[in-house]
Amino acid sequence: MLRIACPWCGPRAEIEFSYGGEAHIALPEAADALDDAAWAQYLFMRTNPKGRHLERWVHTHGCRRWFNVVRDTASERIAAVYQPGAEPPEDAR
Amino acid sequence: MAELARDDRLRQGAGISIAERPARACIDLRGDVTDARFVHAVESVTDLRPPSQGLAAASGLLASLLWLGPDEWLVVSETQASGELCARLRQALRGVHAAVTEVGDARIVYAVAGPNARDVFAKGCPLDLHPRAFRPGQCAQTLLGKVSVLIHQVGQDPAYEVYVARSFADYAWAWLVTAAGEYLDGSEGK
Amino acid sequence: MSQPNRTAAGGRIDRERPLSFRFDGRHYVGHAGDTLASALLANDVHLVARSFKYHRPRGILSMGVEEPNALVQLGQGAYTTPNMRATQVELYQGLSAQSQNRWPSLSTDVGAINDRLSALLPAGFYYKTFMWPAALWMRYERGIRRMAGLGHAPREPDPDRYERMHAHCDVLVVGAGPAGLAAALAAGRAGARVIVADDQCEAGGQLLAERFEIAGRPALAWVGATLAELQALPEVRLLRRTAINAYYDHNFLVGCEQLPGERAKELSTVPRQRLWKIRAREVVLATGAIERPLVFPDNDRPGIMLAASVRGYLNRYGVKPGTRVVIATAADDAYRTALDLAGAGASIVAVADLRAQAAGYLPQQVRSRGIEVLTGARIVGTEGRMRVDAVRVQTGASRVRALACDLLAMCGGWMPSVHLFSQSRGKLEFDAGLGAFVPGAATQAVTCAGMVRGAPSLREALAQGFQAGAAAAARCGFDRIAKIECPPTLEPEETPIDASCAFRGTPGGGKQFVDWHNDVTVADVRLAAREGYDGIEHLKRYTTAGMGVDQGKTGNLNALALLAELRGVPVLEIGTTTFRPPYQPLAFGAIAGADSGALFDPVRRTPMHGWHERHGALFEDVGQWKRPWYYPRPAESMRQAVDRECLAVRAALGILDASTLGKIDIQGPDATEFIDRIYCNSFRTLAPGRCRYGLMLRQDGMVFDDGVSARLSEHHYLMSTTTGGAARVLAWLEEWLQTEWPRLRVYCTSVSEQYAQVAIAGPRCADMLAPLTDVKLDAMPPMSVREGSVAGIPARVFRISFSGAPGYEIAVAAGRGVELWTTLMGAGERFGITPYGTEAMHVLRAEKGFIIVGQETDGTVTPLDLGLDRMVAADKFFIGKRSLARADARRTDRKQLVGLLTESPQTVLPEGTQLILEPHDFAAAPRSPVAMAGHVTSSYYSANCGRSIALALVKAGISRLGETLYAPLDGQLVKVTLTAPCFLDAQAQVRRG
Amino acid sequence: MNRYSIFTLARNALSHHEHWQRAWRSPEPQRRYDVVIVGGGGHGLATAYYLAKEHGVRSIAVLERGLIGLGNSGRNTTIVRSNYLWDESAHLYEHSLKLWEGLSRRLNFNVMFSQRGVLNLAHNLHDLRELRRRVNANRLNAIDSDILTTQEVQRMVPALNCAADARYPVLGASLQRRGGTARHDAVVWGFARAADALGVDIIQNCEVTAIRQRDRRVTGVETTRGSIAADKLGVVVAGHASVLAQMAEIRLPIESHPLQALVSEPIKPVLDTVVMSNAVHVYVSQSDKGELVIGAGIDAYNSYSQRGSFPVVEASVSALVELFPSFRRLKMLRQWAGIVDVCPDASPIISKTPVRGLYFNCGWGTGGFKATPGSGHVFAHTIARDEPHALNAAFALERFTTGALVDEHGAAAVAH
Ligand SMILES: Cc1cc2nc3c(=O)[nH]c(=O)nc-3n(C[C@H](O)[C@H](O)[C@H](O)COP(=O)(O)OP(=O)(O)OC[C@H]3O[C@@H](n4cnc5c(N)ncnc54)[C@H](O)[C@@H]3O)c2cc1C
Ligand SMILES: NC(=O)c1ccc[n+]([C@@H]2O[C@H](COP(=O)([O-])OP(=O)(O)OC[C@H]3O[C@@H](n4cnc5c(N)ncnc54)[C@H](O)[C@@H]3O)[C@@H](O)[C@H]2O)c1
Ligand SMILES: Cc1cc2nc3c(=O)[nH]c(=O)nc-3n(C[C@H](O)[C@H](O)[C@H](O)COP(=O)(O)O)c2cc1C
Ligand SMILES: [Zn+2]
Repeated sequence: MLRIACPWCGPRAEIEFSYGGEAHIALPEAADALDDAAWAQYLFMRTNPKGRHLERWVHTHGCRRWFNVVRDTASERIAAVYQPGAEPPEDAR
Repeated sequence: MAELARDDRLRQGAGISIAERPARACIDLRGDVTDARFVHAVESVTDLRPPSQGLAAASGLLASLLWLGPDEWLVVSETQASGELCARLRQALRGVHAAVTEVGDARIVYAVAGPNARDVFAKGCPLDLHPRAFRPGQCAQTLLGKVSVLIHQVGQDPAYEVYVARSFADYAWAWLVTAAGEYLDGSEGK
Repeated sequence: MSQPNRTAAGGRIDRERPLSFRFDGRHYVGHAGDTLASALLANDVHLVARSFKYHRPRGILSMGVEEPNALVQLGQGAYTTPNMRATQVELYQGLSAQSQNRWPSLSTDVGAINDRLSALLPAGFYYKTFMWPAALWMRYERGIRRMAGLGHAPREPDPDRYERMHAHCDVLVVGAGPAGLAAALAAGRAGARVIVADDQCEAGGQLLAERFEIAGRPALAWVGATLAELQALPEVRLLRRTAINAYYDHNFLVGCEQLPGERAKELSTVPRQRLWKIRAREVVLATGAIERPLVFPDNDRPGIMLAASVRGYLNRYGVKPGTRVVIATAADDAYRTALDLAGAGASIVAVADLRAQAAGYLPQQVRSRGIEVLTGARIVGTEGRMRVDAVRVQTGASRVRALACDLLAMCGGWMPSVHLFSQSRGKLEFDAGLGAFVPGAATQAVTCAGMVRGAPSLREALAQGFQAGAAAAARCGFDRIAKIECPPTLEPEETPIDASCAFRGTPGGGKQFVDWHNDVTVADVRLAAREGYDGIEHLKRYTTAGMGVDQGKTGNLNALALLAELRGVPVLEIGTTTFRPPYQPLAFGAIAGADSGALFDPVRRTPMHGWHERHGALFEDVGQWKRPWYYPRPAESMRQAVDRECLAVRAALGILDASTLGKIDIQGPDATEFIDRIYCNSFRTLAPGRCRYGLMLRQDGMVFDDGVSARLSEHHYLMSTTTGGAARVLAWLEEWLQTEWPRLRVYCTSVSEQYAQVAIAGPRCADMLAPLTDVKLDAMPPMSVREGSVAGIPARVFRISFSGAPGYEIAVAAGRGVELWTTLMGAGERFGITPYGTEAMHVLRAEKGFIIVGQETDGTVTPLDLGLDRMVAADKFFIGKRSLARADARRTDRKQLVGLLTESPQTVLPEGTQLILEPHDFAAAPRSPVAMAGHVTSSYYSANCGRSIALALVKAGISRLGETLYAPLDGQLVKVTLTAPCFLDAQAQVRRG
Repeated sequence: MNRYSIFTLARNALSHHEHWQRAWRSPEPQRRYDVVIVGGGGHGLATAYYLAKEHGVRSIAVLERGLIGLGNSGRNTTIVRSNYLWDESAHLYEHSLKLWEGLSRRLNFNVMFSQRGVLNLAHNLHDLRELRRRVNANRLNAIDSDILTTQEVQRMVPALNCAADARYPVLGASLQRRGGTARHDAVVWGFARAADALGVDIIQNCEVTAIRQRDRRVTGVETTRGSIAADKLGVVVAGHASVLAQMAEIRLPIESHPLQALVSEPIKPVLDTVVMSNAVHVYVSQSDKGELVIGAGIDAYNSYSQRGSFPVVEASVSALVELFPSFRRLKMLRQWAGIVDVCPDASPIISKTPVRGLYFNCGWGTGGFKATPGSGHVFAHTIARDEPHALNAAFALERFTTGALVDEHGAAAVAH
């Protein structure tokens, strides 16, 4: 079971959180102008890397805040947590 | 069924006691702690500054402010009428981007205390409640069994108050009583 | 009763407390402190089991968790438990156990025919046979299944209790042998929060089995003193009988504590087992080692045991498992067994040392007692049907000697218990000296100490323990450690073992077992290698070596060493199979804990639940909620009750508990903007005090939730959601707000549980409500909301209706829900007020063609498919909008919502019925696919319509109104006509809400 | 190739089984092949087999990073059924089920396909409605499917708790009698041996590290055993699909998650049928060796670590003992995970790609074992003809652009 450091509540057990998929997939500004293929990229296509993954979590059973996590999908090591909208911290790149 | 049972069963064993607390005013308060107007308004009504740190609670004569999130608190009062407190907060917060929402009927509060209280929580709460990690006056939202709860440590002994959503209260009560089972036969806690 | 193999004195059993027990129906007596295995051996019972495949007679091989043979069915009735290791079952008064996998009896077992037929049953034989004739396979298989398996599952529900505990500590020490105790002491003294877990009933580990000394006194005195000190430290928790079974990521470990419940069933509050879920900052593994067996022909007879276990039975339990003993060894350690046994009066026939030389201190000691030591000696066979009675030994090329004996003790050296370390993702290294795997680089915060690292001596075990414990505590910030002196020990030097002797076996002869549990032999390994299953994982899966109940604890290393030799590569290159949890089999009950029955999943009830119950409601599960389904009167059928409820609503007055709907308070200057992005229809045109039905889509354009939302004031909304969607929708709103639109100034708060909500519907509802409320009902247009009081209770009154009948919904604080409900019931009495449940609610809304998310929709339905085009705003952004422009969403032959009328008004189609376009003769062509045109989503008898009605999703349905389709029903075809999805007052179509 | 039968077994017994040949060769990789299949799981090997058998392709290699069959093919709960909701899936899985029915004899390897029936339990009215919808659809698609009452379920599965007051009462079930289980390893080995006999090179310990292409056309692969040229490349690597896609500069709508499973200790027969419950989320059968094989849920987060998190096991085991209260005293023997490739619509991708000569077969997620022969069969067709078989036309990558998804989440029970 992972131990995730909520930026607000501190380290908590995985079961208090929900996973929100890959981070930094912003809603396209002018969605209507995108062609179907570009829209499909936004909707469905994911990096799904083996290794360092930037992803979103929400502290469902805690403060209900969303935040981003840098996690290695092969080792499960968490390198950093950071705020939504922010860039991942330098040392976790 | 369990509605009644909850009132009847003040469980008193050597290691643990569990009881339902009378309804109290609970207000969900949202706002921006970096906005001095917000802080001031809340202070003017409650005499308390909304804590900005996770796990923190502020308690005064009128009310307590339990931290729920970086922009969310539970204002709790056993002495003030909920509607009145709400109105005063809304009044004070006029013109400030904030939200004051009555949620007292949405919560049931249980008091859990005694030397085995931590053992009981440990059966379904992943939080570390050891005195080195969690102290009187602190509060945290977490899981108890399969439901979200807010745990507030109110005493050293230790004593806690557990806030649970109304429709999950029967479950939480049954859960607590079951978990406490082995400590109710008079045996001492560890 | 006599215990022939019990020594006169010694051991840690309580000779004052005899315990009687039964095995296979026979009565025996043992002592408190015995295990079932030691008590059986005390009574000279060696034959305890039949093997898995060949049904060979088997005895007790070992003394602990690694035992592959001595598995028994323990207890009776609801308490019976299969596959219990006799070596771990603590004896209790009245214990009753049975041998397994034999028929009719342990000594006469018909299944033993397999041993005779074994030439036909090599590894993987079933892949090569049983294919002809095809029809017989299922019959063969039934036979195979009957042969397989070991013990029996209980037939009754388990009456025992189980508990689970979360625990947190700075340092978790696994194993309470000398290394573990030393680690715990060092960390505990430093002030760290320590948990020490050991799977045995007593701390001490290997010391319990030995006659070692520490600081000039018996080692167990040191153990006692250490335990006393640990127990006095407030932050140290000692868990006995607790196997740590799993080591997951982020230093999360799971263990299982066996509570002495077997003996105290009457105490129903005492759980049988307690699962420990431990989050440790640092872990010290001091899990010791397992003795390695030797491979030679017929190495599995009862009376062939691991040498250290033999010594353990003697020293710990006061049991001498044999009187004439041959010892076969590749290591010095077995000479201790020879010395201890000889000291206890057994006769040591010979020590057969596989090594060319045995010149160390211990062999010297043995020789000096006049015991014959053969070096370079191979075991080439054993004799004895139900128990070994002779061992055939060959030294070099000399003649084979048969040594008569009643016990053969073997030792192939030690295999460190690296299971948990490997589970932690630690790398293993191969220690050539030990001939076994040892921990290498760690990837989590874990260190190893003692035999698990291959530390050969007690001195090193202690030193490593102290060091590991102190260092772990220091890393947690507890570095003010009083200097710890490692107590001195006196130990002889040992000469190196020759691990290569252990696995090689002897060409020819009988079966040479590598894996006792799954009956895997050297020949099986060779066959697998020959057929190309020569990677370790293929070897395992082809031969099943290591897949048994012992998970290869005794056998795996020999199997892979053998494979390495066959392939001519180093053992390290072969690698191990993956170590997986659990370290010891773990009861499902312990994993589930107390989460059963009512605690399996919360049941949610509305504030008025008690009233519904008292008034005869039957309930429907909707998510976790119990909702009144219908309220049958005595002798009423479901249909009659629902008809009555439906008629009452349209004719007079009905009342429904609507409390379960989700309610979200949304406020802030940007609330309107936000809601407009969430719903596909527009809300900015909604005036304060008014309500609107809203539809929410996912980003892929599919309907996600719906509900009526009220604009309470300029910047304040109350959104309602479906019952099942309440939490999901709030999470959805927060997700968008926090991650995509953090600049929108909006706060969302769940008030679902704050309010009890009651719907009243029917032509008389205003008549009833008006006198009770200060809200001016006449001044309330449809789809509006007012604050006021009802029956003296502060309330919000909505003029909305989900039934199409005139209606109001009234929300009051949840604590006053019952008061509101009963007042309304009283006031409504003269109007014939009728409580109705979800079934009637469904019928009523279907009469008007209102959808239910999750019933008319299934995640593949767009608003256009539902004919709700008008709700899809063209002039704004909303979530899911772009997806509606995709090619597939615009297909004209998509499934669309329509109404259905059956030819006969009495026929009610079952929901889920599929529809076809043309009549089809199923009897004539039962096996050919028939194209489907759609399916029935909702279907009821409508008393108000006087006929059955149904909603369906039908391909291109909207353009097909008036056409006829067919519903295959129990071999018949029912004709149905497509209509618009509204069956009542279609002209006076009330907008939903 | 040695033929396998009771007679050859008996003959070899006389010579102490010293004369069995390797089940498949262990060839050195050649420099080029007509078709290279990446991934030596059941699907990859079946693809190679059908390419050789039905499309006459002569030069085929299967490249496997480790040993064959140790991916999801070797770690799944082996449930085989075809009772899917939508026509597209129903036809594909039924095609596969039909191939299962003769597979042992065709491969001359007993894959122990056991049609012991698959039950899907319904615990509430919504379940029942969806179950009926699916059963009706199955029947019209000529797939055997029945609805059982609670009493009938109880009779079939005596150990199941069918009490009316259970937290999740059993209100009924659907039953596909032709469904069942097969021996996971045997399927892999059977296809490997049969493909090898047709000349397919199965190359183990050969990891593909790069995909070579020129002008958006495949030319070959780089591997840990050197570079290998190929005209066509079929990628069938399940959980690693995105990793391989990245090598070809393609993005897929796939996320990789751990899916956990566990087995009990072996016991005498107690459960004859496969029992699945969507609502409480667990599925269980008893293998021919006697252990209960139990499927858990996926971990919510992406991971390639082939282990999952304990809470998932807790949830599934709680559900298991809630359904079978007499199983509490039985013990978990082993627990593991596989990396499943989950598609947004819970349906597979069997498709050409923007790179010519490059084909992907993935997205089977938690339920592709049952499709092994069928998937291989249609994928071989797709590769050989450079166009999809009628049965996999709907499963092309384009569906994510057009929106024509085949959503098997909502109504098709647990996707296994
Ligand atoms: C726990 C669990 C339970 C399941 N239960 C069921 C069930 O009951 N019924 C059902 O139908 N399905 C089930 N499934 C799903 C099923 O197992 C899979 O869908 C199916 O086995 C996939 O087969 P495959 O051949 O595509 O993949 P795999 O067997 O995973 O084969 C892919 C192969 O590709 C190899 N590979 C990866 N990268 C490379 C590379 N770079 N170079 C070379 N080779 C590479 C891998 O090593 C692997 O051997 C389950 C899955 C799991 C994990
Ligand atoms: N000379 C030799 O070859 C030799 C051989 C064996 C033992 N020894 C002696 O044995 C001792 C080794 O000490 P040690 O402390 O390393 O090991 P140990 O065997 O004394 O202690 C290990 C303890 O850990 C327990 N354990 C193992 N796995 C566990 C798990 N997963 N969960 C809970 N408990 C678990 C065991 O039951 C045991 O009680 C020394 O005294 C050493 O001299 C020497
Ligand atoms: C259907 C099935 C049955 C299994 N039965 C057993 C078993 O009886 N004993 C065992 O040790 N493992 C059993 N396993 C698990 C394997 O040992 C192994 O854990 C699994 O294939 C995953 O491989 P890994 O653990 O090497 O990663 C079984 C696996 C499957 C798929
Ligand atoms: Zn938090």
